[in-house]
Amino acid sequence: MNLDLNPDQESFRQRVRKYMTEVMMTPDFVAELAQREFSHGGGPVYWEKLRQLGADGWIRLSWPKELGGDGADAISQYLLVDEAKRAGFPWPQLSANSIGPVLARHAQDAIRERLVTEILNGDSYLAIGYSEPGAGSDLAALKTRAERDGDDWVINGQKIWTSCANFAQYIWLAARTDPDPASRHKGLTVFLVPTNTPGYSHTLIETMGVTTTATYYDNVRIPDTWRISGINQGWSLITGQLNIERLSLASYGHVAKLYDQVLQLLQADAAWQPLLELPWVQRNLAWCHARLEALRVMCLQAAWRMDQGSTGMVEASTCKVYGSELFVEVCRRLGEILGTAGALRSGNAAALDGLIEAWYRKGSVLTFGGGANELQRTIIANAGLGLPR
Amino acid sequence: MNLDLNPDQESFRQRVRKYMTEVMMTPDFVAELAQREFSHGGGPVYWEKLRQLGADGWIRLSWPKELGGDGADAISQYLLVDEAKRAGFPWPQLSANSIGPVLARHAQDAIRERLVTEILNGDSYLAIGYSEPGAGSDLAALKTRAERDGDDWVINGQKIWTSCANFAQYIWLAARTDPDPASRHKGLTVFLVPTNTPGYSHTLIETMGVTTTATYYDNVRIPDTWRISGINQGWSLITGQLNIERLSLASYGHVAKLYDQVLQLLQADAAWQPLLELPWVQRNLAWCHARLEALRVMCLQAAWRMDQGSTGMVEASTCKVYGSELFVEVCRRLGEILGTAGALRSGNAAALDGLIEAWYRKGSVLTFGGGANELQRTIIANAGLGLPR
Amino acid sequence: MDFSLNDTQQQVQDLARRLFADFCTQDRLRQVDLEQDRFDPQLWQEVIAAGLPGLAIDEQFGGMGLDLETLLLVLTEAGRYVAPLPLLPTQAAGTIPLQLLPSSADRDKLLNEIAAGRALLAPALQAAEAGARPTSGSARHSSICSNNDSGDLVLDGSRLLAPGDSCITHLWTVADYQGETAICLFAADAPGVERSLNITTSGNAIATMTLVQTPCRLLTTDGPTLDFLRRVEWLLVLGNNAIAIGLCEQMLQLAVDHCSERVQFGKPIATFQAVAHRLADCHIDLECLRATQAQAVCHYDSATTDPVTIEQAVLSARINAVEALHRISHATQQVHGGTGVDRDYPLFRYCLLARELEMASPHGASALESLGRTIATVT
Amino acid sequence: MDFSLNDTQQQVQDLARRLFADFCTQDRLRQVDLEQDRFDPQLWQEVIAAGLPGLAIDEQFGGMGLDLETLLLVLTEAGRYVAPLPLLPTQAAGTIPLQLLPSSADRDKLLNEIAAGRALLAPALQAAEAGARPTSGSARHSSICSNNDSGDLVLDGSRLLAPGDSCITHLWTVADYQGETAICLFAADAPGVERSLNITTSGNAIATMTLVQTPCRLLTTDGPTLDFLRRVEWLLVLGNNAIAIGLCEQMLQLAVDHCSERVQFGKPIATFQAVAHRLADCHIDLECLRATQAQAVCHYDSATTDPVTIEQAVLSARINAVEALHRISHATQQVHGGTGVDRDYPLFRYCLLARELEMASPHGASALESLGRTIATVT
Repeated sequence: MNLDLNPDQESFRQRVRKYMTEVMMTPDFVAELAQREFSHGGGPVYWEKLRQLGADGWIRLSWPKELGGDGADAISQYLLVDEAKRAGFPWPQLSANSIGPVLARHAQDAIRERLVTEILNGDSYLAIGYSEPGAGSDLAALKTRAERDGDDWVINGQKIWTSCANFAQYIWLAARTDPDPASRHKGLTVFLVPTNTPGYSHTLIETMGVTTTATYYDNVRIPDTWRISGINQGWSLITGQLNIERLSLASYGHVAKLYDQVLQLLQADAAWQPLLELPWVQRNLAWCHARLEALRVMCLQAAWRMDQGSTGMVEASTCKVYGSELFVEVCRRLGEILGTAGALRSGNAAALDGLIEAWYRKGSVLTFGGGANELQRTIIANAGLGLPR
Repeated sequence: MNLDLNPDQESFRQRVRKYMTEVMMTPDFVAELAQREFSHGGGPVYWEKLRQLGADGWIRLSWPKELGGDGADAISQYLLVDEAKRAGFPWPQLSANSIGPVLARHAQDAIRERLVTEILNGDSYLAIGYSEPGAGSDLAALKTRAERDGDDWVINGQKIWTSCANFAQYIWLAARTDPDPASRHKGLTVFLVPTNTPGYSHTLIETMGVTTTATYYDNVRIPDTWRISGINQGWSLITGQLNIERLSLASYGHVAKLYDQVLQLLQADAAWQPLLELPWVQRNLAWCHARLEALRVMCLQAAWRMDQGSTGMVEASTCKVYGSELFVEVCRRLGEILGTAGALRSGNAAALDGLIEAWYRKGSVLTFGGGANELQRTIIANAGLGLPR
Repeated sequence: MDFSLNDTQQQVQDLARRLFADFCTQDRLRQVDLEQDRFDPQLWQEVIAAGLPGLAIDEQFGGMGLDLETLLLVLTEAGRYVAPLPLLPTQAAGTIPLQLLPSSADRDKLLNEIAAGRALLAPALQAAEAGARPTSGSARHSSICSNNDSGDLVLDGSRLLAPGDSCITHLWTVADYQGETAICLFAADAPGVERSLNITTSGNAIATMTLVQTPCRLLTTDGPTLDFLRRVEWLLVLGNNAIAIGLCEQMLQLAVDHCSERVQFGKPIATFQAVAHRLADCHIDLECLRATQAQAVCHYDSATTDPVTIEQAVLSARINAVEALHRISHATQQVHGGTGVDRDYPLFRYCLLARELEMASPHGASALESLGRTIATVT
Repeated sequence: MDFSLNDTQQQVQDLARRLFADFCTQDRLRQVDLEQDRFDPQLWQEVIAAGLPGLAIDEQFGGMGLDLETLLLVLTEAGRYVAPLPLLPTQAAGTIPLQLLPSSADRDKLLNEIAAGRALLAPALQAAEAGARPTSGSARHSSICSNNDSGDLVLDGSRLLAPGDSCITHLWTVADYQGETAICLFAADAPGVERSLNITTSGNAIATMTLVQTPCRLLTTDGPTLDFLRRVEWLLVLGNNAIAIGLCEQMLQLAVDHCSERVQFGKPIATFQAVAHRLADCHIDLECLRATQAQAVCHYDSATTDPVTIEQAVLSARINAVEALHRISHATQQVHGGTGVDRDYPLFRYCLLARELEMASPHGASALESLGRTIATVT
């Protein structure tokens, strides 16, 4: 075994890190991201950065060559996203990597080229409309309906937790096209809905940490050319995409960043240095270090296995459960070290400008977002361990 | 609120502690219990002690007065058993307290007085025959059959994990009397089987920690007078008894004893004292202390609530889950303190004569014995929190 | 042994529960969320009208003369309804400690004012950098009390932390006075008080303060000051735990209700073992907190318990409280899914306050260290 | 980056797996359980016949010259079959460290003997009272090596701990020799060796030893002795972890098989969420162990990794190993119910050895402390 990145991989990682910190995370963008309404993107600087990201070839990096990409391997793609997240850049994962290549493969000729170009150029963002008020983990229970009307589809319903819909140009939507299917999993179809279509609207949902949206479809009419999956054939596209999304949710960089910054504060700031002598502080740090090391290697290994031809499904579920629950426990132990000063949202006494406080609030969705950990454990048990269902 | 024992309770506890350490745990008995085959009782000294326990009135203490007992309250009974366990005395819980009063209430006149007298005098021990190779948590799946033959019942089948059957005079047996019941819970009947009945036999099961038995019923014929429950009416007796048993499984004393002995070693033995300076040793002790305190108060509170008229079912399940899992974690943290010397079974380097090593092996059954913790959590969720089934 | 509440305690509990239930509706809490600090003046007037500020103040000063155990019932109800009032610093670290100090004209007058709802006292203590326990160790002497040119007592100090709610009228602090450790009292709006506001994760306001020649009064210059400060630490933990009980009970209740109603895969999610068992674990965590807190409060209120026993009981309760806050908060969010973090649903306020209480001093890791030290030094 | 085994490694792994599978049947293990120590002489002869004792010994001494990573694959397979052989002390703390010492006639001869299966070397190190790390700190100089009246080197020491298996022919220890720290070699049956046997929870034999004027040879009196002892600690941890991986994989496999077959309430118990999810957690714990162990072994085998990085990687792997051993052992017992502790079913041997490895030095609590110290001191 050899767990070191090879020289090419290491220099790639350094190049990404430099690009992300110097080219992407410029002061004007950092300032924009600090505004609540633009914290996920969508501000004017965001769109500039996204277009530059596209122009510089980062979005296409891991897309297959036949779809217009550079065909980079899973490890490169993992390093790219991990470094982007560590830098604090809102990497367009859902749009560019989860959906993008799937769309390029399945979209009808009439819209494919235009959309692929928009995505690869960083001109467009696609949000995912799966969850509904009555269907979270249980996607087979979706109720939003699409009905055929001549060459068009007319969509009615409501989606919830549609992240980034407030600035997306398109919604990647799962809708029911057979109201009485033999199996609940059948009868779903995937569409792309331009957000400027009449009848479409969204409202913001303010949460503890992030802002998300609910989206509404009131007689939204789109031509059949915007249908992505076969009619009633959406299920495999939906679940396949969720698998791809999972590994990115568990990535190491943005958890390790919290640890690194707290450790740096303790080492470099005279006011904090005495804490580093305390046994409980050392123990909290050691716990984080040892457990983060496991996450780091597991994520790289998952990417490596994908490059070896594995689907990576069980690996991704493993990293997702472990990484998301580790996030909670790392935030706890780092929070203890920072104490009262670490639980301040703002003010001159807030440690690290409220970094840990903010991530405590943002990160608590990780254990149920992107496929609740209960579902991931079931995947591990059945697909990983071979237990009967 | 007042969490102190009142003066009467406190002096009762002191009296029990003195009795257990001085009268019961005499050197000859301690030596007998150290032998593997007699570690649960059943040796000659054991029977002497059990008869003295009966003669001194301890077995009858909490039995209702109308059944020949002293009618002591739940707190007194809890203190009695807790102190007995802390002293290392193999308290005859199943026989004397779990089954005894139930038997006194339900047995037929023909055998009742004789059996009650035997139990209260400490002349007899009753083992419980519920589990079967194919039915552990799922008691409704029992297959051992009792068939009516004139005035007799003929029993055929096998039981497993029948603790203490190797020295019990009777098996309190659940058998199927309706082979094709409408509901699986119906069709069970409780019998008492004298272990000297022809066709009865047992074999020892050696486990990691304790010795238990499998019992076999090969055309065991007993008169109908040895039937305890109504025909096909055994279910409520079976489950009712399990509730009573539960609180005793989680008692505080025998877990706290491990902590107390390790702490005493660290404080009093010059070779061990330096460890007490180490932060991780202090932390391990603190963790045990804080979590054991919770168990101590929760057990007392459960007994107090029973005296206030509660069934104590949810409280007992709570204490059972918490206490048994705490046991595992306390053994871990104390084991860490003793290190290699604490993982020795015997030899001149074994710390505390192998106390923690032995209890690690014995105690690992607590989380699934006496009603697996999975079932207890379901009881807490449904009966305690009111969640739908 | 008696685990029940007496009649007075039940009445106080009922009163507080009704009051908070009426005035901590979702609509009102949403209004308060828009303010800079989590303080509801109208609710506070109701609390005054009910006589609660004087609950634990001696009858001679116009209070009700009830004990700590009864006062903590009110804090538990405040937790159950995430009531936007600074009860923890003003009661557990203000009113109760004030009565531990020797009687004086200043002290007695302030107690009268507090009981009448016209004053609110809280501590302003040195924040050791990095959020370490604010009242312990070297931090004690870093403020100076002296006589100024006119002979009046004045205070100088920096890096003090105090609750930042605008309703607080008085603050006490520890200062060096002519080589003695003194407890000093000053008005929140006194000259020379410079404040900078920080907002906590739950929306509470905490002020960092600098005092320059701030007029003050001496409450005590000698006597059991170390013991006093230790008692304040205990009181803060016990008050924190009392609120934690209310928070945890209500988080669990919200989760029970949600999981009983929310249907996925054709049945209520409470019927999935993973969900039901996780909530059962919350129940167990809560019982551990309740049990150890009850023991600690009984020890605190007992005249005969020795300080080491109280210290160990208080730290044990704190350790169980930290576990309960952390685990119940995350578990109940988990079973809610997105609803649990939605600011239109009540749970998020509980989780934010739970995090804040979890991270308050002494948190889990340092409480374990402190308890371990007491165990190792007692023989 | 490459997470795969090379061809040689796969062959070694296959060889070891076949060998242990054939000779660690339940029947044979039951026989060994009746012996005083967990050692199977016939199995040992097979291991010799397969050339495994010389696996990591240089070819010039008759070995196969393979690296630590490959050797650890054998230990993992030994764990998978709870093979009754003292591979951990003799390989990780015997053969491998011996090669770290400077070449000498004594050393080279012993390596030849070991590779040929005619000798087995293990350490006999001072047991700090209370099971603290046997090779660290003040314990190092408590044995004395001196020249006796005839001018021969002899050893005196007490409270040494060593594997008690009868198959071990040679022991090494640390002693003071004329003010220098020396590594000394002596024969297990040499004059003046007094042994008292202890039996561990899994049935292994550990001897407490006293040495009185025991003839010995010097392996080294200077050079990087401290570094040598630190490497022995690392090797013990890496060897322990390698066995832990085999144990944990097999415990999980036993549980998967059992839960897939065992029917309760009309269906396999694996279909209950509480069971399936607990086993999923075991899988995650195991992946954490595998990942951090792979990293630590790579760092150890790398010529360029600095000692602090190795130390942190080794401790991180140990911390994850301890978690995996503890949690997987208890979880797999739990889902088995009574079967899990029955001595007629294989699981109990795994759980006992898992407990023993979990409690070996450095265990979880002290490994966290050591790792924390390295983090705090690196800048």
